[in-house]
Amino acid sequence: MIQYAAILLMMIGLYGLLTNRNVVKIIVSLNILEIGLNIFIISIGFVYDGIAPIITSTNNSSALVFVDPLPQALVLTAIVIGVGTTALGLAIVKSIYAKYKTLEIDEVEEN
Amino acid sequence: MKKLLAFIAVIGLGVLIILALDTNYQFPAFGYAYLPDRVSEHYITKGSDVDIIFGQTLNPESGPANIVTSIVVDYRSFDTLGEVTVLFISALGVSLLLGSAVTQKRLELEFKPNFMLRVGSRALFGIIIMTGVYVTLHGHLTPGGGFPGGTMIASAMLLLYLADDQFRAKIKSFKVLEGVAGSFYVIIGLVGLVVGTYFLSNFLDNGVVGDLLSSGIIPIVYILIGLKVGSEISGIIDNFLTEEETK
Amino acid sequence: MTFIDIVMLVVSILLLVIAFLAVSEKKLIKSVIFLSALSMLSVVSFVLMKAPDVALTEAVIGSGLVTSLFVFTLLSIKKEEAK
Amino acid sequence: MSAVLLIAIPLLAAFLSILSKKLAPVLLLLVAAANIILIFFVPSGIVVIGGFDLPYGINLFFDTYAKISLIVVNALFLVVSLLNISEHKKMSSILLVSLAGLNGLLLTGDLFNLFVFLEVAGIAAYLITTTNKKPLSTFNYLVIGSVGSILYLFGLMILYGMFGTLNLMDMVYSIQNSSVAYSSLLLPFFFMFVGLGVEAKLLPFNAWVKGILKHSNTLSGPMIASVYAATISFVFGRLITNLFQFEGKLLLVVTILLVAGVVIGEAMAFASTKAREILLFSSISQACITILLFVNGIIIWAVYLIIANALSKLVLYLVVNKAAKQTESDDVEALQGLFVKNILVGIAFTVAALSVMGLPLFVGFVIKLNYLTNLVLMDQLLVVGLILIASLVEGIYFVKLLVKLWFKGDNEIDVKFNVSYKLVFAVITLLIIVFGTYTKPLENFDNGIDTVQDQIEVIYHG
Repeated sequence: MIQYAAILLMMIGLYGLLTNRNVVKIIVSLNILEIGLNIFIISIGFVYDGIAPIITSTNNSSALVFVDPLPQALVLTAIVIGVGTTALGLAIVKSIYAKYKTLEIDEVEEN
Repeated sequence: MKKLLAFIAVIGLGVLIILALDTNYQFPAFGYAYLPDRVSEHYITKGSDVDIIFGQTLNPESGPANIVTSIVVDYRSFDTLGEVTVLFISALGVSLLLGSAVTQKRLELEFKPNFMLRVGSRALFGIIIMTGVYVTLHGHLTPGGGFPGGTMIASAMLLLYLADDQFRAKIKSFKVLEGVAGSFYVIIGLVGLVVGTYFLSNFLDNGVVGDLLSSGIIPIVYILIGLKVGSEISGIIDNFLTEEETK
Repeated sequence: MTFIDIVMLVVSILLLVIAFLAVSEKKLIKSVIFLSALSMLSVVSFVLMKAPDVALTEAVIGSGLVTSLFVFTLLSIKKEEAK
Repeated sequence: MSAVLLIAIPLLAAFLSILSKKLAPVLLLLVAAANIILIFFVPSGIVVIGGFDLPYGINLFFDTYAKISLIVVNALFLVVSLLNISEHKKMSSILLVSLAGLNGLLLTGDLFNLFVFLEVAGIAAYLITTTNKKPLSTFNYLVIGSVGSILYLFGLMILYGMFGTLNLMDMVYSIQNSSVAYSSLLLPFFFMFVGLGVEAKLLPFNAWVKGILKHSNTLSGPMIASVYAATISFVFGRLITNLFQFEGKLLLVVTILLVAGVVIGEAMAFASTKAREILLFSSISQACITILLFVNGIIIWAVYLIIANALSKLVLYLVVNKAAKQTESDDVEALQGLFVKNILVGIAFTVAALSVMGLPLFVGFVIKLNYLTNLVLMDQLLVVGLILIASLVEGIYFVKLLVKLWFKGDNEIDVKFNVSYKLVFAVITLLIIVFGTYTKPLENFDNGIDTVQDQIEVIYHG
């Protein structure tokens, strides 16, 4: 269920990238694409009736059925990388505005 | 019209991907991942034939009770080093783009922070920092770890920035902290290379699964990551909330 | 269909609706707020899929930090506009 | 000496370099030089990280292919940073990180780790292009580059769902030994190919290239067009040779796309009147030829082509960007007569251009002759014909460009080149001519330089 939604979410992000001409909205679309990908990755490792991959005092043995921990570890990395790109993108947006006084790509001419 | 076409095209692509994944019998259906076919099985059993029991198993292959942490900081620690580097270089880039002017002053907020916000933020500051430290320190036992913990510490800074529009943290000392914490991460890796023959290998005892003082170097690495992420994100926030001084 | 399936279905539909609103909204600040809501909803879906680590990280970093960076950017651009 | 030091030392230096602004440039040059020496002392084989064997932990893989690529990339990197460091002291930390990222890309044996290093190197590249002072083109690069790596990760994750591993060798082994239908592999391979294709400047994913290289300076131009292009081509080659399998219709589609890239690139270069545009379109078509050779399994000549191109592009971009900076225009008309007063520079530029065109006496000719013969032996006559036509077009516009630059125009231009530039030009010119006439050393290697398959045999069959 959520897997299909994740793929469609990625596609909506792609749609936003294709149709928007405003730099801030392009970064918003990029973030939607990233969120969709993250949900998709987690959904690959989901197991019905699985428990969260943490051994605690109540779920105290590695013999229980866990969901796949590896995709979760990968998504942690992907989220942090996404934040790095977004922060840098927004900094570039600020410098675009400082130079051209607009956020619309079509109003900027860089030749 | 152009938008409608694009919309139809991307939704068509999405449906195509969904159909392709559905007919792909090798790709597991949602909710039916079969772990014994994947490398993850090794991470859960920690490579041992005997079950790992919370509070009992001594010195397993990888110490943390939180299996995600054991992947992030032990099995795939090299990825995490790369991840730290990405955040490091982004923070560096943001300061290069936004904070390169010699004199920076605070961006004036449009609202004046009222009494409640100022007092409340001071009260909350300690609590948020404490939560951040807790999350960082218990990364190998409970959900969390250096990345969310460090961001929480930075968000306490953010609160101070919002409550007082003259406030500026000492960014210079943050830079030092960032550089030192990052260097120590690599140095720990190099010590592993010398002591344990593998880069980033866990050269301390793993202890009992579930103890606070367990998992060898993992809590140390997570504290370093927490400090580094906290100072980097504070630096990014400072850069976004300051502007060039105009005379 | 079990209870968890129904919850997942609702979350999925909400995710798609909010994502569409975020890309098609004309006002930038509203678009950013929709993105923040989307990120919060993705946290719900991570919890449903038994990923507490990811949920915590996304809640703090994705939803909190990214939204505030967007808002600060828009704030400083708005100030510059007013000049 | 462990291969991991090639990544760890630049990273450590990068973290330390923000503590002292004065020491940072020195640290950069020291580390870059030390890395080149270090490469020769690294034993080949798998380097395990963290003490967990493949496929559970991350591993690096060092063989002849990795060695050649590392030497080339590190040497070019050192030259480019040496020439620019006095002007761009602020970029020292970023350059250190990008060196670590590039080495990581070339060494890593783990597909997710490859994604991480792609982002490290990518973000460093976006920051290097901020020196162009054209924020919108940097923004485009950032967005398209991020989408590329997201698509790569998407494809990789589908593969993980299917085979349950992230390690390159384990993945190759699982794919070879599974009964999975070829059609189910198309989707993940497509996304990974597109994701890497964005960075490798393949058609139709190269919308970012124009804005970046058109406004490049002596740092960003050679860095992106020479160092980064070589790295991405090497990485792409590794994956094409071992992981991706092109068969039947897919092979046809990929070949058509790549040949179209070659032809369109040359046609666009022909139509352009700006020196830097000519060079950037030419490098797009060269990138397509390289990937085409990898797809056809002609590994060794693809590697030589990457090296020869990287060397020539380094000279061409350095000359044009330096001149464009002083004359504030890169119109061919404005640069007319550039070499009248700089004969040595002119000779270096001419040799590099003629080598890219593939004229006899220069190394480009030997490479072109060999890969074309290989393609003919594989009955790819149509492809050979189209490449020859494209080369003809390339020849025409390069000769036109050279004639303009050698003969005096209406206005005098006087561009000063430092001694360090001239030294680099002289060395590269010598290399191109020596290897163009004395081809014996090139025959020391063959397609067997990539040993991933042998290593898989060793691991899984004793």
